[in-house]
Amino acid sequence: MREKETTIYLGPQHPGITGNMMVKLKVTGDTIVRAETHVGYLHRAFEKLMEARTWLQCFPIVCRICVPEPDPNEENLSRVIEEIEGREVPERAKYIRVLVLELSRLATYLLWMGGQSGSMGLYTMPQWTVGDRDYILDLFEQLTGGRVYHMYIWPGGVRRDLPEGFGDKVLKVMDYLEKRLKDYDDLLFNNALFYKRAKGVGVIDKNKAQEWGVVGAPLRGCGIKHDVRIDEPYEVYDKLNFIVPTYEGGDVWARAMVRRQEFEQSISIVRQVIENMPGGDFYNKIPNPLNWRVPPGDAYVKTESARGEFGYYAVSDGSLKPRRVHARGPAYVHGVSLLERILQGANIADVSFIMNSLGTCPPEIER
Amino acid sequence: MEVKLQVENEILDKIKHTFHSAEVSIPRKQRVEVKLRNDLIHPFLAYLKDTLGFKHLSHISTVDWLEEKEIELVYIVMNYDNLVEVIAKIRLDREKPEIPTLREFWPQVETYEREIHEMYGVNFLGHGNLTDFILEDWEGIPPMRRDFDTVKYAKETYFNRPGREDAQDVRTTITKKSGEEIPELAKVYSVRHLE
Amino acid sequence: MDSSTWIKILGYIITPITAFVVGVTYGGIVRVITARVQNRFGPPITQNFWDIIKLYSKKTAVHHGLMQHWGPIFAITASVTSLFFIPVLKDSPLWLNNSFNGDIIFLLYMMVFGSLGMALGAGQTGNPNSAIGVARGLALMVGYEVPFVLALVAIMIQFKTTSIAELMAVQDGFSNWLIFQSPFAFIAAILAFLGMMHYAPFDVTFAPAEIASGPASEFGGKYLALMQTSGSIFTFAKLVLFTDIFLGGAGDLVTLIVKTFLLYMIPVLTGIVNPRYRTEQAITFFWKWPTVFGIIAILIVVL
Amino acid sequence: MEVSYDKESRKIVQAIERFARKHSLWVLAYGTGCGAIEVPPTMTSRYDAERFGIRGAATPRQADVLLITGYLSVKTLKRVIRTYEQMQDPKYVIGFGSCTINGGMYWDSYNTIKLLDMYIPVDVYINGCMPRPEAVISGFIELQKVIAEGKAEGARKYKENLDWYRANQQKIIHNWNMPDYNW
Repeated sequence: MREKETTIYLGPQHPGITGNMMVKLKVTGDTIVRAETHVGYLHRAFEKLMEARTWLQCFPIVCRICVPEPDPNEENLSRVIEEIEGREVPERAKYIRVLVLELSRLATYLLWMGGQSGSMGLYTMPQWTVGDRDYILDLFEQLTGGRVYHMYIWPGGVRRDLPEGFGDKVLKVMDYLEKRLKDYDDLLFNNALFYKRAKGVGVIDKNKAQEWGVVGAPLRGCGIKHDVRIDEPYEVYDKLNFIVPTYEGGDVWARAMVRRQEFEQSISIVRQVIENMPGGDFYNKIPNPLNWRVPPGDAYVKTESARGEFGYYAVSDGSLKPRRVHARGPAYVHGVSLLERILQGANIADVSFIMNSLGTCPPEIER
Repeated sequence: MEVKLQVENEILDKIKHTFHSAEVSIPRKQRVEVKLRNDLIHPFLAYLKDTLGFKHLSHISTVDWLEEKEIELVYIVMNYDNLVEVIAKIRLDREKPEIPTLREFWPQVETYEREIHEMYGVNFLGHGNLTDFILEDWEGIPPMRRDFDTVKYAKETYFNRPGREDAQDVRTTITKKSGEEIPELAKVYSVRHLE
Repeated sequence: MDSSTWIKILGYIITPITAFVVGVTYGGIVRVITARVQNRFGPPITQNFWDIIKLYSKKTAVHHGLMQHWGPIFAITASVTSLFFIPVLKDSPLWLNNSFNGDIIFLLYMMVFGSLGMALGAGQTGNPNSAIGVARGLALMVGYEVPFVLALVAIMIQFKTTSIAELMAVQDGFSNWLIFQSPFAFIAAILAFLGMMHYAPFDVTFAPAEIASGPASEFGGKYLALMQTSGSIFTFAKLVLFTDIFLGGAGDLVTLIVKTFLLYMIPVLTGIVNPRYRTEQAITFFWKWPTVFGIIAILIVVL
Repeated sequence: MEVSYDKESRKIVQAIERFARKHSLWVLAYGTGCGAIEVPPTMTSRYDAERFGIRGAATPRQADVLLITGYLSVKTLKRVIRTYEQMQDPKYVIGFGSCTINGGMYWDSYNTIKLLDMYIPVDVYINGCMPRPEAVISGFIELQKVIAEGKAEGARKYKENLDWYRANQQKIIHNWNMPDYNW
């Protein structure tokens, strides 16, 4: 049979697409010949808006850059301001920041587990994990007042101290999640069908991974051990014990297993943080936010978000407002150029599967 | 302190030795900042990538220096072996910003350059695919340039819901609480937008 | 006309209606069971009725050509006709019993007919998702028809009959059910049944994350309502067929409902905890163990 | 389809129709903005919107409700209009989040629309940035009330004032290459 090349538009309205973007596929039969990503459906011009707002007014904006996990953005902007300004952060604030970052990582992984299994038709898993994610969101709500957007990490520390008895609540949730992880294992990670679907799909070439700009779990899924938390320890990550898991293969399966191991590590980090939480100040006072001039200078900081290296480049010209704040999300590379590359030769059935495993997050691509 | 920055100093020496005109500094641990002549960026990044092992392109950013009539391109590359990041900066003429593409070094540069072309109007020679990336059917000056007034554009283009009569400026409240005057710039901002 | 004819005509009316009601209610119960497994409360059992009524009450229904009209109509014709030839209850004057020699073979064709009609209808919509969905559905059908036919052939050889009524007559008494008399044929057939019901892991045809909703992508409003009606009737028809062939049929409605419901739970519960196969993996699955079991069943009978 | 019932039976039919429409709201799976992050919690085990008959629909042809989850960029607006026009009547639109009401925190952005109801008719607004799942569900219940009263007439409004809506839409979508709204 002579196979004809047809064009398929996946998205922007498509249940399999993570968020609002489009993948244009040229296919013969079931095999993808060429993939082209189209983004920009979520462009809100954040970087432009930030240039018109004072430094502190930027915080409600940055947390909306990546909707599933806003905290690395706040962390990045705080750190970039602190680095330009040379501001110190109290020890307790650093611990609280790590707590918030790790909780947000757990929440994101739970959402990812749901997305990954939903994209291959296992609809029980998202029901479980997204429901369990709400326990973490409840913690956030008590801590910061917001479910999704927190605006909690500020330059100089965090906005509020931990409420009374918060540590015990966190530990309770961690115990629960650890218990649930066994169920997740049974349903997803030890499922023979998941292995069959995921093994050998969406392979990233190990030798090319670094050059292609792969970061985070996909990079560790190629067997390359890199994690910003270890490469360039920020906050108090150098004082905590955790391992960075790696898997060989570079396929969806390896990425999933890396994330699953990191889930356990994050739980352990949260426990260590609660255990070692020092007393003292949680906040270094900043000047009147309306009249706060950050000295001229520029800095690039990065954070390990749940999907990989999240970098911020900020320039201050000494005025009340930032000259430029540029966010570099992992999805910018993963969701566009890398996705186009590894979709070549894949099956149509795996597009959404691969997109999920790369952690594609459109709002972060176009900001 | 000096001992700690050994790797950074080595890189600094190598760069200085190869590119005499480059201004190199070490802002902090794991960072090396390089200011370059425009035409040197291509060989410089080639040198970093092929000789010094800076394989990972973290970021390409752009800053519009309206007052100085220049557009600054910032390349951030990282070496996974010694974990140092080099921040390379070049400045282009704002009227006619042009620079050869870097597509052959890193494939993902394509999207960065497409975005910068779209948002700042920087022309990347030899790129070949400088089509719409984020915006669609955009007319007029590139939106991220500082002389583009987004408020004016938004007011002219979109419908706005009329505000409430009793709307109060939140700045007045904050100022009252902290006991300070509203700075001039913030005042301008508030007056212009609240009318 | 004598009273038996009237009863028969009444049967022709009541059977599809019962099938529809039972099929839709099963759908509602399945949604509740799924919800409970998934840690939530779930919709009311009547939910599927409201869905279908709402779809029928849609004011507009866009179509892209004549075949799109015919697709759902083919489907519903095929399901109702299949139902007419499956004895719903044993020896009942009211419930249809149109069994004749060779009706198993007739049903094998009839059950495919609806899908083909759907395929034609979906093909005309011009939606690439529909086209892929149809291709997948037909490929999957090729997959599960093989063990299914093998199982039926084994049974037909074993009991030297091609009539469902005669098969039902063979299985009086619990121990005489075909599930015990020819277990290999049953295994092959039940695995094929998993594919037939389009629950995970064999739901490639309607996979939302991959191809929107497959063949039905362009069907909205009344077309979708017709398809759902047809689907409910067809589900019931298939369940009754399997009950008749393997579980000894049913003498009264309660037994029938218990048996069909238990049978229905097999694909449903499998579906809740499994992701879906890719198309080629699904076909490979069917051509491996189910086919082997089917062949074993035939060999046992022949040798 | 207009069938000439007598008054009483038409009333009964209408009541059944409204009841069914009210209790079966299929939401189009289209995450148009950042509000899409609160849709999974709404739909899944904790808040379980399926209790009210709310579930997802994969394609616009099958959907009843278009949930505009937050701001719309100009590029998305074009797709949303197309999607809305593909949906089958009766159809409803829920504006989700402050940014659909007055632009919210994107009031000065050059790429997002500020007033959703100038471009497509909106039946119910849910405010907040972002609205919690409880708010989303309460918005849906509000929509159910509107449907039960027979006041959810957005689609008819759109048909009658098509020229006005078109003019607004074409004001910001420069390259208008979409098929006509003819159903």
